[in-house]
Amino acid sequence: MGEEQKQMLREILLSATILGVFGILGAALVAITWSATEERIAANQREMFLRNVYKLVPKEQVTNELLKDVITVNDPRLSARPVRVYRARHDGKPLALIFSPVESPGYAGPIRLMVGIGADGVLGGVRVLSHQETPGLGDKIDEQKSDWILSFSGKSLGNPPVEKWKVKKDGGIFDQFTGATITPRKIVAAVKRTLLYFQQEKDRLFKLPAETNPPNAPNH
Amino acid sequence: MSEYALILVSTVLVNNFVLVKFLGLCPFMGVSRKLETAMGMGLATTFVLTLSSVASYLVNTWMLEPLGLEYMRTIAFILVIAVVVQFTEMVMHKTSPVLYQVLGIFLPLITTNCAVLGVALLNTQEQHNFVESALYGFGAAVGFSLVLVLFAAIRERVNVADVPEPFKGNAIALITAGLMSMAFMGFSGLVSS
Amino acid sequence: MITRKPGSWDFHGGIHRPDMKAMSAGRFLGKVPLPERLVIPLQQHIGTMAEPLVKAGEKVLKGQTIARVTEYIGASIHAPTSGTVVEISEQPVPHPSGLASTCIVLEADGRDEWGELPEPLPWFEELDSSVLRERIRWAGIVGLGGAAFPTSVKVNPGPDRHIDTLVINGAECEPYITCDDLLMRNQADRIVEGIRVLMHVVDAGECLIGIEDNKPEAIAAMRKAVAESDLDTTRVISVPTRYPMGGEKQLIKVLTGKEVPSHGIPAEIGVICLNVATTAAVTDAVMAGRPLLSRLVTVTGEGVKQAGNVEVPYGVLMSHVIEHVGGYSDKAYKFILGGPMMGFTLQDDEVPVTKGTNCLLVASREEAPDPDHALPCIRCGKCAEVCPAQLLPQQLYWYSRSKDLEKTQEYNLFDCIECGCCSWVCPSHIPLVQYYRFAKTETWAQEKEKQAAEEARRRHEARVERLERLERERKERLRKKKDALHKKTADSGTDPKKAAIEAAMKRVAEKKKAQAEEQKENP
Amino acid sequence: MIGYREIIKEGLWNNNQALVALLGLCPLLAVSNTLVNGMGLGIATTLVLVASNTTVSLIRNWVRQEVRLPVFVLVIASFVTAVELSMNAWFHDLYKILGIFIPLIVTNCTIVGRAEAFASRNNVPRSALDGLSIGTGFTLVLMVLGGLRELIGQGTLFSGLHLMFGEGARGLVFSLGDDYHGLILAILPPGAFFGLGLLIALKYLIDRRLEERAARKAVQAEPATDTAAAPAEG
Amino acid sequence: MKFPVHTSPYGQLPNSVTRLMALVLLALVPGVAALVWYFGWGVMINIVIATTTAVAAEAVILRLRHHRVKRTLMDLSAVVTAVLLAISLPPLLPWWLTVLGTLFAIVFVKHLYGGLGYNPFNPAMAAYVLLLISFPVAMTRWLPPEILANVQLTFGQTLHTILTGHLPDALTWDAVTSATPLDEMRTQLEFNKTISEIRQSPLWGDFGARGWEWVGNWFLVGGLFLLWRKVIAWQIPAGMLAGLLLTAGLFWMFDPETIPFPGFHLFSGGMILGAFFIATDPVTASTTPRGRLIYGFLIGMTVFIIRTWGGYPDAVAFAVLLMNMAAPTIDYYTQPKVFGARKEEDG
Amino acid sequence: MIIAILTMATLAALFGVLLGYASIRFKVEGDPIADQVDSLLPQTQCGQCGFAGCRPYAEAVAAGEADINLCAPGGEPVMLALADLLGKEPKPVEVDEGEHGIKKVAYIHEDQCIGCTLCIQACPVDAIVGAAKQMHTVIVDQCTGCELCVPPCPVECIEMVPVKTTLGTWKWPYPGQDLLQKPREQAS
Ligand SMILES: Cc1cc2nc3c(=O)[nH]c(=O)nc-3n(C[C@H](O)[C@H](O)[C@H](O)COP(=O)(O)O)c2cc1C
Ligand SMILES: Cc1cc2nc3c(=O)[nH]c(=O)nc-3n(C[C@H](O)[C@H](O)[C@H](O)COP(=O)(O)O)c2cc1C
Ligand SMILES: Cc1cc2nc3c(=O)[nH]c(=O)nc-3n(C[C@H](O)[C@H](O)[C@H](O)COP(=O)(O)O)c2cc1C
Ligand SMILES: Cc1cc2nc3c(=O)[nH]c(=O)nc-3n(C[C@H](O)[C@H](O)[C@H](O)CO)c2cc1C
Ligand code: SF4
Ligand code: SF4
Ligand code: SF4
Ligand code: SF4
Ligand code: FES
Repeated sequence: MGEEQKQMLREILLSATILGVFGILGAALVAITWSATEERIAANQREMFLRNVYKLVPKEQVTNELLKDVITVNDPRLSARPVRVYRARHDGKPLALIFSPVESPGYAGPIRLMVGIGADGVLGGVRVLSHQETPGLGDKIDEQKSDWILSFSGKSLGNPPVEKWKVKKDGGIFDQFTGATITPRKIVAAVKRTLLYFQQEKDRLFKLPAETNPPNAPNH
Repeated sequence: MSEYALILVSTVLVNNFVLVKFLGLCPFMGVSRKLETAMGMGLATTFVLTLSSVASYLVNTWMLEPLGLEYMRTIAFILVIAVVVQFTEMVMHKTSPVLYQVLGIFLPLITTNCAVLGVALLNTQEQHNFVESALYGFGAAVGFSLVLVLFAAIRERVNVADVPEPFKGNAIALITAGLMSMAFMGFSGLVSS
Repeated sequence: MITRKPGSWDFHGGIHRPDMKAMSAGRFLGKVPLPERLVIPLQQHIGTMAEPLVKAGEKVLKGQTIARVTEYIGASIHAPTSGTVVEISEQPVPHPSGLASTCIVLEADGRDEWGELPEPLPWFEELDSSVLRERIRWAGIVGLGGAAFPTSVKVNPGPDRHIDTLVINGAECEPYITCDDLLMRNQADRIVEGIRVLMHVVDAGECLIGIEDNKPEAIAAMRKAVAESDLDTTRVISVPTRYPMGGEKQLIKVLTGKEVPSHGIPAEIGVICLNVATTAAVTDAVMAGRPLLSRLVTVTGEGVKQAGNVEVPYGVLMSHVIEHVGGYSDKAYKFILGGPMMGFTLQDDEVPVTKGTNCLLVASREEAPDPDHALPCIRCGKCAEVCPAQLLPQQLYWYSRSKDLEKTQEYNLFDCIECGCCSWVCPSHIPLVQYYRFAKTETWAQEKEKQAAEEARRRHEARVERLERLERERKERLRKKKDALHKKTADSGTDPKKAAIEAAMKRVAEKKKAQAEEQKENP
Repeated sequence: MIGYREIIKEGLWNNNQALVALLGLCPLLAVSNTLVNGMGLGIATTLVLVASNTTVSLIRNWVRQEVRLPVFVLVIASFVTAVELSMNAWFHDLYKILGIFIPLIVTNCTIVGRAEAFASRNNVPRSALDGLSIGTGFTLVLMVLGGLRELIGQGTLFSGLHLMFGEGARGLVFSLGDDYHGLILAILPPGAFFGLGLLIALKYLIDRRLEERAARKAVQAEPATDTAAAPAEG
Repeated sequence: MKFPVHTSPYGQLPNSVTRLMALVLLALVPGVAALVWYFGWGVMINIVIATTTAVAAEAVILRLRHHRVKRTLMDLSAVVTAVLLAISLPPLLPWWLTVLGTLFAIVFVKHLYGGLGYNPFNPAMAAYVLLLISFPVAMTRWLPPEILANVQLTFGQTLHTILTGHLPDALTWDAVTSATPLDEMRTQLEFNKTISEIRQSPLWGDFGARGWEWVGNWFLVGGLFLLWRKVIAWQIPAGMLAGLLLTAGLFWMFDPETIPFPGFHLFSGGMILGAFFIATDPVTASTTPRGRLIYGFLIGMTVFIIRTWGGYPDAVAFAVLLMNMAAPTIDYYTQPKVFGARKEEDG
Repeated sequence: MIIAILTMATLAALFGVLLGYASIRFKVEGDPIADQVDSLLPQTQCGQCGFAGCRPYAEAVAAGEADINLCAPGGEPVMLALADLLGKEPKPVEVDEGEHGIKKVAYIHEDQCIGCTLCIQACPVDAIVGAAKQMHTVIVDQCTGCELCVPPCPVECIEMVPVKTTLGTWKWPYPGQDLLQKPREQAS
């Protein structure tokens, strides 16, 4: 090895050391922060999730640990992407299923829904987890913006009848927004799809063994 | 197959990174004074973005996720990007001096282009697989280059227009970008409906 | 392609503008009587300015060479009449700048006495073309169709170019002008004779004479003269009347179907194009041994009492010419040299007619209205539709306007023939050609500046190097001396010359600073 | 070396990164759809800026040329992640809304730019102050732009304030009334571009007005003696 | 003698911007008349509102910028912009939206760039898009053509609606307005109806949608007039129609039951108006001959794509803006071959 | 936590190796930017920029140490060209345009010249000829108008005279607002 090459190697090692040191320092900073916030973040996420969930199932009746009783289904009848199903039980008896996220195309991008269905097939409710609809038009599906999404609560496949699961403009019973029919239309369809799936698969869904390693908290 | 085409259409037109998603705006405003430079920047970005999108996918799936280090994503990705940029520069310098001369000056700029980090992060957020990640990065870069070149051509014209004094320069450029973004809204809904 | 008839091709664009030729067509008002004083500019042609061969007070005879160019591109100047040189001085000349330039001022003695002339060469066919070219050069012939480019240069395409076609330009497409028309009607033989000479000089296989179809008399006269001559590969072709049919490139395209290459000259495609009057001047030089001393000039427009064509020796002041035809009418408003499309206005008629002067158009207000207030370009593309050079005038305009000279080059500014079609049609009334002229001259100037800068850098570097070398040598000598004497020498270390320069530079800087501060203090 | 006063003035106005340097545009335009969002991201950015400027200034003499940029990036990325995690822990809702733009603070060109241009050449207090003033300038623009867009686009101001200050802040939300339907364009992407363009033009106008006033003052002050002019300077 | 000097050429074709704009306005007359005939007085009222606003706004700006007010207003370009915007708007649009749109067009899109000739985007279309995006409800309240209408608004009622934003008592929007043919087609297609089923509806006429097709025809007359007077270049309308018909025709051949037939596209919405009056706006269009063909073609194609798969039923405005954006680039790549261009320079 | 730190450190160190290698392997030789800048400068070598000639200024500009608006003889065109080359914002050049508009060259009043050769030594482009104790003359074509020879002259016999416009150097004016020139205006 020539003198030059030795020199070169020294330079390289020096650079590597400097960067390595800062890598360690940076990583340490982050790791410390992480360990300080980890629990809170998890709790936040759990809380946020449960806040939504308990709008769809009566909190007081749930006796099992919802977040541990989870399965994942991957069925095109339901959604293009895998859907987690959280199973609420009352003293071991099936109480409700929470599907999250059910994905539906929207007007401007995918809409992710959380759908809660009682064991009797009655909708506990529907919530929008995320969407990219137009502010002022399609975004009225957001609970913050209007009550529209609440209109699903208490509905089921027989109430109204299956053929009425449409927006009013198409001959159904659900309101559309003026100037924005597509968004509600898609959501109604997605909810209906979930109900149909529930009807067909509910027993199996309650019976499947829970996943052994349920995620800490759903984070969509 | 059509799914992949959809990713391309979506990233290039419907969810154009610059005009709709607001990523990579600094180079969009900064390197669009001349058409030729804009083309060079577009090319360089396309290369780096695709490569770093893939590389960060690999780091994420093979390193961070198995080790449970998702929270280190930002640091890991930015390091990866810096490596890719540097690496590109090296390779280019060695193998194609001509290309290097054209694109060389843009490479350092790309490190701080947030479209690059944005693509890496969005890839994990959208849970793209390998091919999807590559396409997503490529599409985003093509979309970036497309609007960059069009924008540069318009700016060359606007530069010699009789723009009122307070609006000369950046102000009118931003307004032009706004009008472009408005025009791009015409593509919304193309993919999902 | 080969089967197509000459004249059946077309060029892109062009305009139809009322030709207004009837005012002066076919009217010959004779030769202008010689005034007492002639002002003969030394720059009447493209190329290097001529150097006077005479001194003030010297007597000259008609036809005597009084100025000459030693460089290749240039044309001699002869005394248009006999008399005495009064002075050689700056005089106003017909130029758009209105500047003065060096002229020989001649006092005519009224005798119009010829000096010695070279022998006529009617047996030119036995002579080598170089002899004939020398004769043309001696005669000071330049293109009489517009650009005043030395004809001797043009008819020398170089050894590796073969000329197939001689194009004789009788189109005369500019409105108002009729001097070529008159020449063809009255002196067709002289033109045909010139063609014979030129065909021999450039060794062309055929000759095409292009004449716009609004000049039937000229066409007939030329056809007759050609038929009576022994020229069997020469054809007179009537071409449609459309401005700028007479443009060299356009006429060649229409007659031969060939396009003169961009940035190129016709000789590259085996064509040489000469104006009819130039051709006639060649006849005089070869067959009679007479230099170019005068030319036909159209005097027309509503601003003169009588329109027509006159023969004018160069050097005669234009005011004198106008007087000769009866003076200005009440409507005289603008004085245009050349036609209304490509000519330029003069502020003063006290300038001499030169070899390039083909028309004095004294226009009324209606004929040459004042320029309108220009609106911004609306990119309507009308200009591109009519541009015979197939350029994008609107883009050239945008970039000339913003002084982006590099971009104007990209859009082929130098292919613009300044025909004015674009300005004529522009709905926004933008003086487009003016922008191009500005951009062209500006580009040339910058080119020159760049060359000068390059030269300056070279010289500066050479100087620095020389100083360094001297410094080294001095040190070397010093060291040697030191070594030899083993004695310590006090060496200040700084080179006095360098110190001087540095001091000079510092002074300049200080001065500047002082000035700047001064200005700041009393703005 | 410039004084503290100038550092503040530069950061807030003369060299405002958003209005003058046109850096950090992505978060600026993306997150400025409401005032509160803008404020949230602005504060996060400012925190990172101060921390990174301070650190860079501390280590400026140890870092070799060829690894300078990567080291800076590494430092910045660490701080950003720390801020991100903290926000996730304590301002979870806001964190959700700002989304990807928090990690993207890393590539906010302003931060690298300040590290390179200022912190690596100045001492710690100066650098920290520079970070603070640049960050505040950036935050202010974010807030003004956010407020403008929010007001025009949906007719409210301070909506979402509770995300930062708890439920009690809900009452502070200002609204133009339910009848105002809003020019939705303002909160869409084009509105962001237009808004920033107009702010830049506005800054130009203000600057020119200030200049004119200064010029007028100078003319008026001319007859005054030197001693009279001096205190005005200090 | 002394003379004034200026540069050649001397004289000027009797032609001016004012004349061009006046011809455009003239050519719009038959189409506008047809619009009024089918859709009532609202169209006329909109034109008046927009024109007044445009001229006033332009005057104010010119004054602010110390330009010559009268002379510039004389070029009539603001009037053309205003009229084109007004006839793109729904006939009963509240007046303040018309005013807002016109202000945006004149102040923002035109004068921020320096006024006539400098704006890269079509002012009228930019304003239309602004309104469409911001006020989708109001902007989609179209009246049915007169033949199909069950309620006829009088001039007074129309004026009242425009000025207050509310219909006269006893009328509801549902009764007064109807979906445009393009909207109708989209909605029906979403129901998985086939084209032949959809065409049964009385909404459809002989080759397009009833009423609309005739409006299109009258605009076509005006457009041909402009072509004849050489106000517009033939390449843009030809390219645009070709772009639409070819793409639409191609897809229609493969799938005639879900892709509307080309004639439908041609005679519904703003296609004819767009092809002859809007895409041809010289200021914002491509300016080279080949570029204009491409520019037109791409607009036609984009219209089809957005109409068929995108979120907006009528896409002319968007397509025009999108190609305005591309026009400088198109120009750059389509410079014509100059006279005598050498072979090796061609590439 | 340890894993995290180790991973990052490894990654960073790896990166450091790469960069260190790159910095040595690909050291940029020479400064092509300075050459490009130099070629844009007018080469008057006047030092008005505060540097000892055009080349040093070019190097300073390329290194980012000098502003692009210091070359007075080059004026706005040169500043714009530099801005374009380096991608910087144009800055106004601080000279009054009128001065720079007209090019001047040195002229030595030969009857006063004492032949001290000081001016020759000052001229950066060797545009002055003459020998000691003899009359000196400026070669007009080579003089760049830098004025460096003026101050050294002990008898102040060097004057800067404007270069005259001739038919050959005349330029068409930029079309301004007043396209038409009335005869009376020209008279003045
Ligand atoms: C800018 C803009 C954004 C829109 N966003 C939505 C949206 O988010 N959701 C939606 O269903 N329709 C949206 N639309 C409307 C659709 O284009 C379509 O016209 C509408 O859904 C049809 O419904 P309608 O029959 O009630 O008019 C939007 C329209 C515009 C102009
Ligand atoms: C600067 C210049 C150089 C020319 N060089 C030549 C030449 O070398 N050979 C030649 O045959 N013609 C030459 N020409 C003549 C041109 O080909 C052309 O005939 C002349 O410019 C007159 O054409 P016009 O009146 O159409 O402008 C030159 C002309 C100009 C202006
Ligand atoms: C636009 C334009 C129009 C011209 N019209 C004529 C014309 O009508 N007759 C003519 O002889 N030359 C005309 N010329 C000059 C010719 O291009 C060419 O220079 C000339 O015929 C060459 O002959 P010469 O060198 O003998 O003058 C015109 C040039 C231009 C650029
Ligand atoms: C043929 C023609 C078409 C035009 N089309 C439009 C148009 O679509 N929109 C518009 O705002 N102005 C139009 N104008 C008017 C004018 O060009 C427009 O106001 C400019 O864009 C303003 O700079 C048109 C003018 C002409 C001559
Ligand atoms: S004719 Fe005039 S307005 Fe039309 S494009 Fe040409 S320069 Fe512009
Ligand atoms: S003057 Fe030049 S640009 Fe204009 S038409 Fe003639 S050749 Fe074309
Ligand atoms: S002669 Fe004088 S002014 Fe001219 S270059 Fe030499 S030093 Fe400069
Ligand atoms: S400095 Fe002056 S006196 Fe000395 S040689 Fe030069 S011109 Fe002559
Ligand atoms: S913030 Fe600079 S590129 Fe996004």
